[in-house]
Amino acid sequence: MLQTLWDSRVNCIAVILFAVGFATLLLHRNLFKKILGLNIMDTASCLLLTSLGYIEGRTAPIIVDGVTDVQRYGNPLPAGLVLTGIVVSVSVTAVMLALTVRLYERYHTLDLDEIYMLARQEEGEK
Amino acid sequence: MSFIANLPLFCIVASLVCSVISSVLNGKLARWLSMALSLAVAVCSLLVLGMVWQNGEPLTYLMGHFPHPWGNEIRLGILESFFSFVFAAVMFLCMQGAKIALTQDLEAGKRQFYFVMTDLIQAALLVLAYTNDIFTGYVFIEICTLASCGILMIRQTGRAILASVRYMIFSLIGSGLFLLGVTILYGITGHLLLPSLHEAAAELWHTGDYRIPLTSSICLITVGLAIKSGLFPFHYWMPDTYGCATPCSSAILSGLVSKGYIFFLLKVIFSGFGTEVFYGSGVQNVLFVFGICGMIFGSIGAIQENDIFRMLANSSAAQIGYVYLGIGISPEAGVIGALFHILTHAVTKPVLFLSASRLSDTAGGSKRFKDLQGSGYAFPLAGFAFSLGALSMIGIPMTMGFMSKYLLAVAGLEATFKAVPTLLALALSTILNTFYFARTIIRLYTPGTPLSSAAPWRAQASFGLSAICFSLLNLGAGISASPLIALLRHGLEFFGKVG
Amino acid sequence: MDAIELMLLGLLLVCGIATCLSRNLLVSLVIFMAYSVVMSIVWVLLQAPDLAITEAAVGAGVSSVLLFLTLKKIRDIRKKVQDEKK
Amino acid sequence: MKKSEFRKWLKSWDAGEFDFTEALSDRASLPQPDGGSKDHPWKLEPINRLEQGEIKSFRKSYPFFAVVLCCIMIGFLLLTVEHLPTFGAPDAPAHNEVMERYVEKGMEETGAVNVVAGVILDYRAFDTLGESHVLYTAATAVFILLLSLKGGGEPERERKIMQSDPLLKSTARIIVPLVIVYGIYVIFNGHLGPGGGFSGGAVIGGGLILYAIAFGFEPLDKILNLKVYRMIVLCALCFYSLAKCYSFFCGANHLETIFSPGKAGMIFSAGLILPLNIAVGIVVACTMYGFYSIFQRGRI
Repeated sequence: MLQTLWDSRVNCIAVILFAVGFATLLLHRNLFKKILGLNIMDTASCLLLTSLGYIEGRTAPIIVDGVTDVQRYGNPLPAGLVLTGIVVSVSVTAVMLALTVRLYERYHTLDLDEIYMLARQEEGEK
Repeated sequence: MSFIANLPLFCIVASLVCSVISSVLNGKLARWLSMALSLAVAVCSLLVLGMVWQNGEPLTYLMGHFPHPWGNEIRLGILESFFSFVFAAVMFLCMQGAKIALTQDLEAGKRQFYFVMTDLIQAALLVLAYTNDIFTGYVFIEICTLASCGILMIRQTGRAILASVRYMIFSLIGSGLFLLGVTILYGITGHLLLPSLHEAAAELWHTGDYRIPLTSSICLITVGLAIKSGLFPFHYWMPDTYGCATPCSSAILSGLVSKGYIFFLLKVIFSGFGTEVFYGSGVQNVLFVFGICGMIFGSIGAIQENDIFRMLANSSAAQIGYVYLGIGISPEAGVIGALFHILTHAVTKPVLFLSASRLSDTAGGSKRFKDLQGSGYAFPLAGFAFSLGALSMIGIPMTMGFMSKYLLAVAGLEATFKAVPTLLALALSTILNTFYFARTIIRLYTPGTPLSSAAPWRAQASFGLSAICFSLLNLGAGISASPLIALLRHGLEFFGKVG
Repeated sequence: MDAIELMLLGLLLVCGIATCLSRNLLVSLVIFMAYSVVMSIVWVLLQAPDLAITEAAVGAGVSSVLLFLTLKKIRDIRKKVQDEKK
Repeated sequence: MKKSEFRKWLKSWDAGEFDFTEALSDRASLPQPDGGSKDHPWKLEPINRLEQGEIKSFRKSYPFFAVVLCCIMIGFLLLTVEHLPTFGAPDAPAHNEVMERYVEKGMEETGAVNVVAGVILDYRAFDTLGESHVLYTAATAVFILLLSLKGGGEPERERKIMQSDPLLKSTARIIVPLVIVYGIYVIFNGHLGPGGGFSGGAVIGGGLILYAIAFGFEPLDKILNLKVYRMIVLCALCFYSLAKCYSFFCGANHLETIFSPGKAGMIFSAGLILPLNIAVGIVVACTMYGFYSIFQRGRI
């Protein structure tokens, strides 16, 4: 088993990073850290996707000298998907950051538990 | 190929283009554009439905020059076109009914952005209904998430922003898991288009290769979409979110967006994995258990609330539980029950949210039950619409809610081991539903002193039109449900077929 | 090649975990930028130059600038509040 | 800078980790930003003591939960990875007839030398149509949150940016043109080599941001204000959607398009790919700069 894992070590690193990012996104109470965790999670799944498209000893899928031999190039599809994934990740990050700024303006803290308590307190006073 | 087959493509592109154009219009024009768009999409979907029904078989429409497994394509089937019709029609009625509330709640210079977001949601729902490609689904799920977040936070109170942060976090966890699932699935099958995936997954299942990755990718995709639609352990964002958003957003989110995700999940199950693989993997049992938990805990949460919007939100969590219960029971009868319940909820929940907002307006904007006392008299139409919706959620005969519970119960009886838990859960949750909805209705019609008098005539008219439409739909489909069930059954046969 | 790959993968893992564990926000942001750069180099090794360019421009560039701006904005707000308190 | 000073400086960036009780009691004297609840200063109600206790006990158990969850996830995913096809194996299921067709016929069918560009802008163009609208959605959401309608902004701060470091200014004077030219090259070369609309647009956006950091917003405001930004995005995205709609329509109805793949390897070849790349590049560049500007000062 360890041998198999060692052979596909890029995949292993990718899933470990995914789990780290996932745990940070779900459990860290600081909003900024959550956003970093989210980014790590997204890039990790992108890394897994890229490594699934990699073929040992072949070059990037850019046709050189008109040679269209399959044996020479890697898989182009995962790269295309990952490009989309990166765009999605940066868009989501921007929105989350904008939300963070607004929340900080309002409650002066980044701690989600604390913000939640403050919001409840505020509502109770109304 | 008849010209009608091109309509879904035109609808999708028109929604995207309208969303872009709306950003330079003013608020009023943008609203007209958005409503016209929804209406046009609804009409087009009906035409497509008619065409597919006549043809008698689903049609694949190439998005580009290349068929599957190479290029994107969309699939026009009965369920696809019918649900996109329902989504568009409900969207139209939501915006029609919440006309006044929207004008009040939106900041003057940013009003058009709201309609940019609704147009994008419209586009995303259309694509989720029609697409035949799992990765396209992912992209439009993200559009849907961001746009839903946009319509949530447009009110910009501290509470609304906090709620949208929580919504975003749960949604992003969901889409992260979904993307990982798609990645693993691609790694073991090499396909992304549902028809090719179907063949590859069936083959892998029979040979037994890659059993663990296949199962885990099914788990990840299902769990990701379940989180996004708010299944039980992940429903905590719901009360907050629906409680403080503008009512139109709550209606769209609970009635349409979460249903769009569930519909896409069903699509992936039926035309992607295939029912044999999905129901062989055992994931449906997990959905079944969490569905039951959702039904019961959602209702208990609703009983504890003393804010009408939060109560409705908790009730939404319970209704999502019903849908997943149906999916968990069996691929035929259970899923028909689930689909019918999606329709029920899409027709009922928006009108509950809208009429609750009208009622709370007559009580001076307060959402507490004790302030709402007697508001049913101040705005009789809203009181009537709310009561009818509530009765439908309880499951009184002659309403859609009754039919969906009946279908779920019948489906449960057919399944050997799941019969007793299904019936018990249905009974218990009906009792709980009755408790909190009856309490609310009694509160509404207890004589009291509402703060302000009846709403202006225009507000009544725009709300009244949509409330009457929703109520008629609800009663009509409840009284003569058999054509609708026949349509769903016929559509479901189509669903698994490779076109 | 193998040694470089191992080194980069190790660095990636260390950076990823350190981003999530470090206590100071600025520090974790800087580590995150390093993580993005390493990731783009890994993608060059995996024969995906398109992704490498994009990740370098987006992950290490624009994304990090936005994250950094957020921190700056937060610091400004805090300073303003503290001044008003005095 | 002394070590302790550096520590202090670093600490000033940290907004997350401070003592909970202290922060709450601090807040009692803070003025409220929206003025709405001025009559109700923040205070610790006795009821909230209980919640506070709950949160504190959760905080103690938090690292434990995080580690356990992380380990479960890692175990589950490593088990999956162990059964996935080995890394780099040429006979993995992902390398099937789909990939063969892309590589063998891609250049002929789409006219793009860079197969990835051919895949995302021709074979799977519908995804990419969605992708560009994801960015647009995000930009609109950021507008909703941070766009200040009063205009104005903070002139004092902007002037401070104007007096930025001379070193930065002279470096930027050299680097910015290079960055922008490189971005344009990446966009125009998208179908011939690595790159494309998105990456090139992000590079140009980065260049614009660098320019704004060094020389302030004023010079850029004349060229790229909110009105211009909206028109650019409107035109580019509408062009994108309509062009793709036309191409999908022709494809599905088996009609000939007016865009031919052309001679592979030339700049003006590959049919729609180059114009689409340019449209995406413009949108992305403007949006990235727009994000920066709106985060920095609340307007474009």
